Amino acid sequence: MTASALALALILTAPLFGALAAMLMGRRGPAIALATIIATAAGTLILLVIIATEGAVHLAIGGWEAPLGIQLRADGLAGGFIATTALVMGAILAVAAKPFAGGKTERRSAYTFWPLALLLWGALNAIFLSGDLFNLYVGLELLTLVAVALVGIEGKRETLAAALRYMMFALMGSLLYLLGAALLYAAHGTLDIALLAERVGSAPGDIVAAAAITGGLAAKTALFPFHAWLPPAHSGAPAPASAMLSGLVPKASFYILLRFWFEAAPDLAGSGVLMLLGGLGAFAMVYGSLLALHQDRLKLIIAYSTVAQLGYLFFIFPLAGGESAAQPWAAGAWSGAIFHALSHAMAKASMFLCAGLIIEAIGHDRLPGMKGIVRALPMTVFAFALAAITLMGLPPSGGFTAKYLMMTASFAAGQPFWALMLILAGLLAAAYLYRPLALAFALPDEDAPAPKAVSRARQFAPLALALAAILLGILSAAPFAFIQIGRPGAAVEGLE
Amino acid sequence: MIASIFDLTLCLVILAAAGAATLGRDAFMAVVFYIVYGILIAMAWLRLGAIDVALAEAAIGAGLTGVLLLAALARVARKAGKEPASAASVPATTIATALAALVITIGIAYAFLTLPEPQGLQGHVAENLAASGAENPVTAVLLNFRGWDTLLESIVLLAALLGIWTLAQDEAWGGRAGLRHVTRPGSVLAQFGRILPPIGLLVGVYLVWAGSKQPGGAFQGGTVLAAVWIVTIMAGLMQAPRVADRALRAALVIGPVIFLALAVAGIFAGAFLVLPPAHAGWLILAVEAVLTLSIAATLAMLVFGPPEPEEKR
Amino acid sequence: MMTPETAVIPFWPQGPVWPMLVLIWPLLIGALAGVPGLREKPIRLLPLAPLPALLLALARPADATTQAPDVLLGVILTTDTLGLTLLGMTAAIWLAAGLYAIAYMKAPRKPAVFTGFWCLTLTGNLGVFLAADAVTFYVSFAAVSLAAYFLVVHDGTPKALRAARIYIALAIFGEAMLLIGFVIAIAGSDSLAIADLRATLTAPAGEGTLHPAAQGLAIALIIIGFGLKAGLMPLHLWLPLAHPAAPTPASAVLSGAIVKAGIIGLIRFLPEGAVDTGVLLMVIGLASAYIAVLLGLTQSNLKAVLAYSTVSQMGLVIAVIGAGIAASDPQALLAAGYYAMHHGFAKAALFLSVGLLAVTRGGARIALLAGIALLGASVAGLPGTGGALAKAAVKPAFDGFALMLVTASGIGTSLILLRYLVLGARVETQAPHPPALMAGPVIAMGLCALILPWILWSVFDPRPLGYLAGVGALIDGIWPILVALLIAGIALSPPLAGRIRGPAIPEGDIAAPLERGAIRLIRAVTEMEPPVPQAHEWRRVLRVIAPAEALERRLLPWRVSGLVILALIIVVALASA
Amino acid sequence: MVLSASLLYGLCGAALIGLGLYGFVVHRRLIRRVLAFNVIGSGIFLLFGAAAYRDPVAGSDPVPQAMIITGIVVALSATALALALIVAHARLARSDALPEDDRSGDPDEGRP
Repeated sequence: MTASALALALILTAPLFGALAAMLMGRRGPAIALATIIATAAGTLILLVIIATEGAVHLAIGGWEAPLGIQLRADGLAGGFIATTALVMGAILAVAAKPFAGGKTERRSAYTFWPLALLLWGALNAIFLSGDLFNLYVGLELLTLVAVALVGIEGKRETLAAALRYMMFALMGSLLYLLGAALLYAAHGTLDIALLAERVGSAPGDIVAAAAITGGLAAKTALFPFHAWLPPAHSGAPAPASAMLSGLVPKASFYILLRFWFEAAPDLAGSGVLMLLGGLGAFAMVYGSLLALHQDRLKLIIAYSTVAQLGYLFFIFPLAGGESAAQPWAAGAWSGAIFHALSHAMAKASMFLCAGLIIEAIGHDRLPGMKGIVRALPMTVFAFALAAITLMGLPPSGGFTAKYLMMTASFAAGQPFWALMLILAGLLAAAYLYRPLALAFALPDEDAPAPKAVSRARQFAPLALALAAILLGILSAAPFAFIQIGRPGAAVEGLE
Repeated sequence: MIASIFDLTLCLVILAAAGAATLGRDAFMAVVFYIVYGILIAMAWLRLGAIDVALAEAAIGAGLTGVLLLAALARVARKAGKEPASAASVPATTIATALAALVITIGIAYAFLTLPEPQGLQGHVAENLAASGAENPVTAVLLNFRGWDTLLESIVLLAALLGIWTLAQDEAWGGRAGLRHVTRPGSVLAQFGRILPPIGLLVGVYLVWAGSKQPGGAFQGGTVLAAVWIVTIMAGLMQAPRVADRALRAALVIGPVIFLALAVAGIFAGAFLVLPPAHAGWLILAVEAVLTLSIAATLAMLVFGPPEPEEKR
Repeated sequence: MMTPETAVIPFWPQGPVWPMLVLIWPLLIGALAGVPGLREKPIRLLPLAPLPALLLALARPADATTQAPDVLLGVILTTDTLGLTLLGMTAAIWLAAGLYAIAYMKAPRKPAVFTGFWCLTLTGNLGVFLAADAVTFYVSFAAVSLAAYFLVVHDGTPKALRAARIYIALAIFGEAMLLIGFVIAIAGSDSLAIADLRATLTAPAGEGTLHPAAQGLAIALIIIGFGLKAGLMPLHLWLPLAHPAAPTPASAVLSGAIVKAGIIGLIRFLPEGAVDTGVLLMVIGLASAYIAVLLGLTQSNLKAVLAYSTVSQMGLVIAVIGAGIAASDPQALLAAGYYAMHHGFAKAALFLSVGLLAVTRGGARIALLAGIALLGASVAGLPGTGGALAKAAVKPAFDGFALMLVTASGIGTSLILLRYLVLGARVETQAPHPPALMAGPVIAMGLCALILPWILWSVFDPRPLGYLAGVGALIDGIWPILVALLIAGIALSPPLAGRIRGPAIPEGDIAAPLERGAIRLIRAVTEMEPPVPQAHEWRRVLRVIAPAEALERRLLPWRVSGLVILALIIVVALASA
Repeated sequence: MVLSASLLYGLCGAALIGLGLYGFVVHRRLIRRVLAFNVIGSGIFLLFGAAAYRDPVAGSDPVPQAMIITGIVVALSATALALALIVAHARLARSDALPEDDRSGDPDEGRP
């Protein structure tokens, strides 16, 4: 037994065990979640240390090497996502412990929330560690079904419609992804990413496979114009679920997209595809921001912000590829996008948790009602402001490091357009987040009902997440070096 | 193998059934055509030499999916009221969609026609079959070489069940799954329900036991067992279990739990999910046995749906 | 970009630790403001925050580099003469203002918030003088720029809210411009060191260097970003709005210390030898020096008058920087820093005196007014004062007409500070006894302005001090002040007194018309009726978003979305082929 | 050119995918979409299986078969959840279509 095998086993199985236990013991959800957090965090810490000291970890499941078996691979990228997920899930579950508490008799939502949340975590970890396209498909399906269920957990007509709408995109996305994977296996006899890297491009049909995979994953990542499902779904779910859905779930399909283009098929990327993806990202950014400006409900603002923020994840494609081949700054684009994905996960989850606490206090999330909420929830508003700093990309947050890396790559690659879009994104984020913040700090109306009290301990969780997003920027050198471990060559040499 | 007239005919019939199922006007008839289509597809699998897939497709793809679709159709018809009004003209999006689907079909066909020389994993599987603990290569892949997929898949089923349960109305929580089925004693279904269970049980158990050597396995066997349970309940011989029932929940999770435990235990034998060749045979049989139980329970619960409050008369 | 060596203790800096502590300490103090128990009287913590910085400046260590490779993208701090001098000035002003605040802000609205952001602003303000890498500089600059919003908005009055809104909009705009400028330079030099960035911006075109257009763009963006903070016209409009709106100690740090962040930015980042840039800065700077005085003379708010004086003085400093850049003269850049130091102390004292005027009468009042007059004369360059030295130090950078303009600017300086004196004399006393904590900082800042330039002369100017006693120097120092007194005498003489009325220019001059213009433009675009109910203004303004909303509704039906997915696959496949 | 069985079934799979995609996108009634989803799925599986059956000497490749069985179970899970959602939504909305799709019903339903 090696330490790395133990760490991987803990990370992969602890959330799943937790979910099964929660399914069995209806009213023990919070306690089981706590145990899961401890076990998974332990595994994550061990894994991080191993990756940092010994480099990327490879493990053949069951001892069967590729192409026969499924390979697990934990490089810096995987480690970064797993650690961020653990942090975000820990905070979310801590906040969820009260609204989904066990109670004397079992309640429906309190019963199903815990296994679903833990399954979501397990699915994410399975995806982040997998090196096999078909295994990724199964993980993605698990994630999707759980996410759809969480969207519908409130059981209202609107949330069920949102869940169904999400389900349509998700079903279409998985089918297309599966189609691509089937074509790749038919052509190359393997779905192992490392082996595919040597073979993809030799078959003419690979383009069809790549197109299907890209289209399917883009639909799941809610890239514009496939985002229509996202705002109603993310804003309709209970806050802890929204935090997972917005902060973590879209990152999984984006992560697969990264693995696919940068590791399995770097030679397949034509400049047209890269520009198309980047262009849709830029459009998503402007469009999501404008619509965020127009919303009157806090959760909708945050959800449209996700549409915008997911948009500039896709800048990685034009910046990492294109004309200036073998440019050292492609790694800047790659690292920048990952920094953005990680800091956005923390900040967005924090924001949704804040929104949840505000709803607990005032009963709704309409903006006018938030006036002066800082008096009742100082820590929450502070956390929201810190998260906003990250989303705006202001220094010294992780969002700033991301923006800085991507901007530098953009100028070095001679494509200043993307840098200008990033600046615009920051300005627009400042505009749409200014309104809730200004209201939160304003004097409350005389006749406004007094907000309900929310315990400080629960306000601490979103604050911790927001602080983590800031710390990611302040101490960015170490995470920067970490995610470079086992970095694919295409991240440096550029796609194409 | 060169295509025979039978293959050609089968393909045409499959396409016709699929066309009727996707394009037909009446929803109920569409579902019926879909079930027919599923059985035809199972025949296609037999022609392609994939008996395990044929069994799975017949049992799960055609059978269970068909039952789910019919049940949903019935429940929706009761709730949704009237059919939506019809539109007179064909909108531009419909034509555009048809065109896009056609282009994609051509693209896929192109990809298929230009596939390079086949390089399957038959050789790898055959080489390692002895160490896998299963004689049926498909079972070896499912439970050993790619056991992690199968483990996740058994959890996907549970996730779907949780998702369905979470759609229950709050006041109905803890009650019996699905609608009350009132069957007159002495009716055909009731008679059928008396005869089927012993036979079904035998078939199911056989499928699992045979799975390690011949086609069959936990999923196919589990489906048959689930079908037995469903019919028994529909016949009014048994009541659907309560969702809060401890035994039910234990049955649901036992398979994945044991499989997960085995996966973790594997790290003591070298890596995650390692089955030592010396013990792989009985380990696989044991995992299949508990998985079958869980799968049968899960599939049956999927068909019953969430607990519903008593209907007002 | 990354330094591979890692210290034994994670994050422990390499090199002298003290400069790092200078920046961490105020953050810790700021965090303390949130601790229950201290939260009740957190203002008392303010004077503690700048102490390590002051000690560092007083110790004047040798030029050394501190590195913290694990923080940000590798923090590098240096302690050079210019940086240390301005660091010392800044720390002293914040210390004085902090002490003053204890007495002045008896019942602040949100003491913990004020204290926290005071400390954050201070950290940024100190950081810009120590940073040797672009990221640290940018982070510091953003901290001082954005956190100061909370100092401006603190009073919560409608006036403060408006000033703060304009301030934050401009600050974020400036940050964005600066970031683009920095990133262009970083991409071009493949380095984060400020020295390398400077070199890149003037490197001759060739392999591996920036395109001249990119160089020009980066320089322009950097000037906009820093000029905005330093009050370069026409980007000055936030100063006359924010300074009066903020509580008095905050006004003092805004005008005395924070605007210097822009000055150090210009000095640190603009490359020497960029002749066009230098000449442009010189022209704009000198023009600012005069126009600001004219605008300032029309003001009747004490702090607004001082704010325009700051704009005018910063114009002069920017002109010096421009001259130094055009002539590749490092001495001129040093002199600009020296001048800025004197101005910082003098202006801090003058701003703090605003609060003091309301609590003095009798002899103390007369002494205070005399002190203000002396400080004003110092800023104008009266021989014997510290200001005369500052003027003398910057003059060698100019010649010909420009030199004459610089000398004659003393007239304007004197006039605007006389305006302050006259307005100050009219302030009514509310309480007769000035607290020592308010008087002390004013006196200390005033003395620093008058005396420190003497002590530091030899550090900044190679010429012997005796030069200042020359007849020419004395005459140049005195005549502008005499002319100003003459003009003032005429204007205040009985026949004219009260009859001369300049046009009534609102605080922030072009801010108001710009604001109106912007609102009108938005209204024109959105076809709104002019009288808009306040509550719905936001939504109406956002009518421009209507097309996006319409698109959103079009995309929602699955028939459209699903079709778009199919189309995307086809497009991706075709684009790859 | 001799039409091999694998080629025939592969093309049949491609056609099923196209048919299913069309049905999945144009139907307004959610149950019909779920049905079309299953047609696409089985089309993909057929394509996958046919490709694995190309090698006449080595026989059928068991790995895709295992993957297809997994895929069938996954598709069943998705179908079950989708149908349950549709039923729950119909209970509250009195319609088996989404609100944005419900304006004129399905043109393929009940057209004269």
